[in-house]
Amino acid sequence: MTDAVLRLERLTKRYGALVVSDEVSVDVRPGEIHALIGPNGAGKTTLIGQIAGRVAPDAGRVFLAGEDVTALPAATRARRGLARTFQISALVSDVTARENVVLAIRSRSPGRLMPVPWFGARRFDEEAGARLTEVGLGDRADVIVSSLSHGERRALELAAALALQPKVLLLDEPLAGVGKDESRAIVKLIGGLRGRIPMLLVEHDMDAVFRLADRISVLVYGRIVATGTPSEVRADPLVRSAYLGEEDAAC
Amino acid sequence: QEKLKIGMMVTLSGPSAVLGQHQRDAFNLAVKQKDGKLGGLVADVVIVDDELKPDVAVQKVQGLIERDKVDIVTGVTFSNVMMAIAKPVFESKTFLVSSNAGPSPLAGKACSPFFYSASYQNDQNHEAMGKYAQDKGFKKVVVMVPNYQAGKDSAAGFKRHFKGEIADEIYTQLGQLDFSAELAKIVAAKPDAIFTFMPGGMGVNLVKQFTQAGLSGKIPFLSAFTIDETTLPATQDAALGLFAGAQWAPGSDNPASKAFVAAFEKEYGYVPSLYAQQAYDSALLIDAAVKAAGGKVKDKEAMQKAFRTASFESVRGSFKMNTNGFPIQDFYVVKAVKRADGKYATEPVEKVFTAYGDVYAKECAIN
Amino acid sequence: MSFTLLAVQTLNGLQFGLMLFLVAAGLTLVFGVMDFINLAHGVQYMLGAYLTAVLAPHAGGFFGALALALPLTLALGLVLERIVFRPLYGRGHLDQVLATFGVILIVNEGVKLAFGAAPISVPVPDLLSGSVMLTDGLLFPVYRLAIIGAGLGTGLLLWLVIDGTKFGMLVRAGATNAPMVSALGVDVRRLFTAVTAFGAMLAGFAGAMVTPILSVEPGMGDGVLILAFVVIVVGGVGSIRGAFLAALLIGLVDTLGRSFATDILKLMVSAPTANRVGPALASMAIYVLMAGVLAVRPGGLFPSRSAG
Amino acid sequence: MLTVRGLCAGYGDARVLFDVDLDVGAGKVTALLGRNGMGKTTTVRAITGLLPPSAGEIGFGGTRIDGLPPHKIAQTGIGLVPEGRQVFPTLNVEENLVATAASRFGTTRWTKERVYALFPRLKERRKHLGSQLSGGEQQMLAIGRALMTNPKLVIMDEATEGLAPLIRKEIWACIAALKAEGESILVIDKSLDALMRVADRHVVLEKGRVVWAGSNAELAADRDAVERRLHV
Amino acid sequence: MSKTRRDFLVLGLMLAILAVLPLVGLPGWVITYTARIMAFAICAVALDLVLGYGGMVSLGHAAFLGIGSYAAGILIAEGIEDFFIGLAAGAAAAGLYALATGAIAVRTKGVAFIMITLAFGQMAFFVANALSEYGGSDGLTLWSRATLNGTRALKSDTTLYFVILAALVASLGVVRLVTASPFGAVLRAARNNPERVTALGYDVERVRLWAYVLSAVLCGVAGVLIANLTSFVSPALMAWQRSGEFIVMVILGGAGTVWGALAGAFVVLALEEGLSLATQHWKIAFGALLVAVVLFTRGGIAGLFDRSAR
Ligand SMILES: Nc1ncnc2c1ncn2[C@@H]1O[C@H](COP(=O)(O)OP(=O)(O)OP(=O)(O)O)[C@@H](O)[C@H]1O
Ligand SMILES: Nc1ncnc2c1ncn2[C@@H]1O[C@H](COP(=O)(O)OP(=O)(O)OP(=O)(O)O)[C@@H](O)[C@H]1O
Ligand SMILES: [Mg+2]
Ligand SMILES: [Mg+2]
Repeated sequence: MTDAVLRLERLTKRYGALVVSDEVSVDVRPGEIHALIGPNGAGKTTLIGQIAGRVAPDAGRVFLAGEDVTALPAATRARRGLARTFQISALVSDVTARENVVLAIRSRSPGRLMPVPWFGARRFDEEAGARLTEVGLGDRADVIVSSLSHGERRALELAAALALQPKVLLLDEPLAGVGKDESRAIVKLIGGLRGRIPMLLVEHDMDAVFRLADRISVLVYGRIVATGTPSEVRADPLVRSAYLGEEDAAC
Repeated sequence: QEKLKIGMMVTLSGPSAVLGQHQRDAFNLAVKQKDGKLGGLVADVVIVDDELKPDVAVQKVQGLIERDKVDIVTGVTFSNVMMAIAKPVFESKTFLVSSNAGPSPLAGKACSPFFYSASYQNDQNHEAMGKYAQDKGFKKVVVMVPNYQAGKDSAAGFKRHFKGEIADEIYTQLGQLDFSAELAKIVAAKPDAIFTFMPGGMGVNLVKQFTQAGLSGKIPFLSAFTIDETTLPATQDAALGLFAGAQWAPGSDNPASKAFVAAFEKEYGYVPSLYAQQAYDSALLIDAAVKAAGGKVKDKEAMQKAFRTASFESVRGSFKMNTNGFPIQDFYVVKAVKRADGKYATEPVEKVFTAYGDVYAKECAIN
Repeated sequence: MSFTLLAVQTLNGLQFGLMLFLVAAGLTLVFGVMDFINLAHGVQYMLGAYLTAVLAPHAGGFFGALALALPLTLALGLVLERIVFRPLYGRGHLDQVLATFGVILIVNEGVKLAFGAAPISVPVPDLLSGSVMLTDGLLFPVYRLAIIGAGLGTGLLLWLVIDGTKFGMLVRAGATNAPMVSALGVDVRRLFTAVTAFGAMLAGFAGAMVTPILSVEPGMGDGVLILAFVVIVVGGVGSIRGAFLAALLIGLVDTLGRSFATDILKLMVSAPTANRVGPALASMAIYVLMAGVLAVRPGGLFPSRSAG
Repeated sequence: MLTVRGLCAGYGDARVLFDVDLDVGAGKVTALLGRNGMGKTTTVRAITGLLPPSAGEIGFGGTRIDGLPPHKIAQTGIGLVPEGRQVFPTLNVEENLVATAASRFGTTRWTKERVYALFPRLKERRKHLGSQLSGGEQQMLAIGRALMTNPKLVIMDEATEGLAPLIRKEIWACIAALKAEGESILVIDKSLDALMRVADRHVVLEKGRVVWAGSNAELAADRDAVERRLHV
Repeated sequence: MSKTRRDFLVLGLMLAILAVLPLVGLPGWVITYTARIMAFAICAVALDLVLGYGGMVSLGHAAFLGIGSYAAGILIAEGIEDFFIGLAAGAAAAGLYALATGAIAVRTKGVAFIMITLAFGQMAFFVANALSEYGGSDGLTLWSRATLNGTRALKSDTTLYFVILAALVASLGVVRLVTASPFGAVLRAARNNPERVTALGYDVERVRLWAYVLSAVLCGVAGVLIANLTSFVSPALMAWQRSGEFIVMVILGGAGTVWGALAGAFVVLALEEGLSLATQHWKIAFGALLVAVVLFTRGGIAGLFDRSAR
């Protein structure tokens, strides 16, 4: 257990009477892709928020590489190696896609807040271009984000997170809104990172989840109800009824 | 023909614009009555608005001096503006004839042979009220003034001659609108009288709220620059019977004053205030001085002498120039009344000081 | 500092707070709910006051003038909306600030041109004049009770309209995403016009209501505008309940500060020092309160409508 | 019901749509397909008036609607589930539903209750603000909101994005049910399988041009070719 | 010509005109008036750093100007007349006040930021009003200007003019440098989407705070210069209306542009002077102009320029 890169210990979060995280304990081991699935409103995004430092938990702790980061602000956690994507795209919309990625790359460098112009910029631009190509945005690098299509923005989210070269990657529905073909590319990209970057993957696209995940945890209304290998989880009757659904419902 | 160039700087914007308007109108009236001439020279009057911003005033006065090449700067509604422009005006050896502001430094340590006032020294009207309160035998008075320099000077001026107990000293915020809290405090202190200094809109609000709280007639209301013709049109009946200290009132009983008030009302349709009277007298003072100097306005020495000794028929009755350039004059307690024609005005009730000079003159080194 | 004085000052504070709320009400609607920074709110308030003061002698007194001033301020609001506001709904706050600031300059100076620089006012209407005896020797003017009533009434009305009606929902929805509202079949432009005009009328109403106690003069809306913004920000932008409570809180803090700060200081330091520091502190009280609230809760007391 | 002919549109100087033709028959479902950034959403924006078309004709129920302001277009009976949900963040769930609710053509088929029956989760969250909902809950709300305008034509731009598989199935079932009720639907989705089950016609966009259009049966026959269009 | 190249050309031209102005025999009041505008322009340029690039609309910048001028004024009143000491003191005092108050202010956003900066500005204003030793609300007349290396060189308006021009050029340079730097990129990105920038590992509040402090320091410098130029210091310099005027300058000129703030300062102050000479009711004309600029241009004067150049 101690070798987990990311470990959540009984994280609890309430919004009024609503318990969004109910003593959630999950861990992500080195190199593994750990998928988190569950119905809408189960608390997946809120959990990612608590890990990333955007939402303060009411109780419980977050460990990153064995170190308690519960009290650290979001920016510090990001610099310690926690990168995330947002379910609802949150990008700097008045600059180009490339600049969004450059901002991420520069965040790793000591000159990240230099108050004078920085002359290593070209290198960053090139690296950003490479990252964008990985997610299929190679030819869209110099388009202002606000004129990117929805799916393109989703892909850019991923590129920016990867550019941080994180220790752990938190992905909140990286495939939502992404076209089928692009999805396939991103699944391939994520799969290719297996073994290198451990990930917590939230996704409703079950094909992708079952293809990518090493382990799956199922979150239902704030509680982890099952954790296991994809085949274990797929076979779990509870998961089938609460999440995957069996027969067609009528409206 | 030689011209007399005069720059008139008054406050014409913001809530206090009405004070500047009275000064401007009265000055213009005087010039008009003298067929556009002062001291025999054609008077070219440039009017500028200081916006009640001292640094803007400095800029504008520099423009008056250097661009318009004025011989005399007159007007100046507020003391802080006066303090800001004094230095550049004096340094350029231009004469400064105040038609209102009379800050104490200019009367004392920082006095200048280029400065002459046709109004008063800031403390004096307050002193008059203090003396009056003392004479009337009030034992316990609450003083309420806005929390700025003129307010503090006012309180100090009042206390100079009033020896009774100051039950409370209330400093309100400049520009305050609502005085209910202060009025409640005053009622609780049960004073024999209150003394206040609330120029402009503050005074209007205070007077109305004082009367609405049912205090008018119960607690004598002594004031300075609060009840005058700039505020009476707004306070109307609410101010009736309240007192103020002044060197003049439209109801003053002397021929020059009566003529001035009549002409002013005919020209502008409203009753002149003491601000108007002071500006009018400023014009008369300039007229007399330039005449005495034989029209040689560039001869600074001659002009200084002329200002010092100039005699003219002041609307206020007695007027004599003190060594520091401020007047020696009489002060009255005045009261708001409704005139027969339905307009509101103040009229003298009682003379408090006769031929009174200010206390700072002795600190002034000119002689 | 007797107990009755404290009680009276509390009442005064509440009354002052309600007066602030009355002024802030229209701004809560246009800025808080609709997210349009309308600095011209202050001059609309001033216009309401001027119309009342100027019309009173001809319209049979205060109430007649009030009855005329309301539709007139509404109409002026419509004109202003048509010319200045409408093109700016979709634009950033900065443009709104600059344009409505321009409107302030024009109206302030225009009013001076039209009605002179001298303060004017209206006497308290007979119906509401006089005072009621609260405790021994302590009178509370009836008109102030009327202000309290007007403040409460306006608050209630706003709360009902904005939080309880479909109209209110649409306004709130339109403020955050106007294109979406129109894509769902609602004429957003007409909606906004109605809101800004109504906001102008509320401002005018506040201005009219204060004429019997405050002087009517050019620029009278400027300071009040700032106070209204303080109220809204302390309460939490967009929250009517917040604005209401913040107005009361500010009224109380300001009034109690003015009444007792110097006296309390006198217990600790010498009288001259207290006289010097006390009033400065009292004038800062509102700002200190605001800074304090925002330091602890950057979104105000009731940041209920966090957009985004 | 809806006929689009020669539609051209763009943002500023950038043309995005070129001569797009599209039909949705009464009581029929048409699917709009295409990769990311090919102009699907732009087509929707042009139809709903959010982006005035630069050329072309759009007819709905026999009248021309191009050039009308968005609210007029909506009032002719078009309900929109926009891309990216766009629920009103400062309104609670119930307010989101009723604020723009309308019943313009007599019968009120959709009520709050029916939406809640479709999405019980929304009922539980009734008093929560739009901004506090989870992504999937917001999606449900956006669908419910559009239905509450009781439209003749519903346009669903990626309506199943972010929904859990169970709910997604329900949505598809619901679309089928709506169709059975005589509702016309224009749907954009990336799941070709699901689309093939409900849609009557399919239109494929590529770089702003219609590159394939045909019936469900034609698609089944031509599936490989179309799928190739959808991939690079 | 690229837009940036053209912008710098415009800026260079403006500064060149300012540099030769005192040499062409203009009357003294024009020189001092221009010097005054330049001093205010420093503050406008500084405000643009936080407002235009950082998206923080500060309604308290006049306080920094005032603090700077009081620091200089009080030193002179106390007999410490050296210009550079005054400059350092003014910059430091304004910077420290910004550091202390900004730490709280940067946590808020939008109108709350406007109001909280107003609050801190007002606090400084009231404190200055209570400084009876230094004139209280009436202000403090400086009977002499600061000394430059022990000489009275600043007594000459022209010398002071060039000192102010140098400070203006320096401020423009500093703001340019900072906005072109990684720091500036983060500041701008945080204006658009602070959440994203935080997720990328940047401490948004700290970035904003330092921008705010830097801006205040520049304004403090402007205050020192104004104090010397007008030989007068008063709380009126810190009135919130003045902060509003700075905002108007920046937006009117074009927020977040190369020369917008500078142009805005000149247009606002020159119009105020020019229009007020023409008519007493100049504010109507000025107000109408503001409305027109907003309605008919995008991005202020600089924006107008862009469009006509296209
Ligand atoms: N700020 C908030 N205040 C109140 N309730 C909230 C808040 N944020 C989230 N919630 C509620 O918490 C629950 C969990 O939300 P969360 O976004 O974590 O769900 P999720 O698992 O990510 O769902 P989805 O798959 O739909 O994105 C939801 O019911 C949501 O309404
Ligand atoms: N607001 C905008 N300004 C400029 N260009 C835009 C804007 N919105 C979209 N575009 C461009 O128009 C093209 C079509 O975009 P559109 O959103 O219609 O694509 P889409 O087919 O809906 O894609 P997705 O599946 O990603 O939602 C894209 O190239 C996009 O970059
Ligand atoms: Mg989620
Ligand atoms: Mg799309």
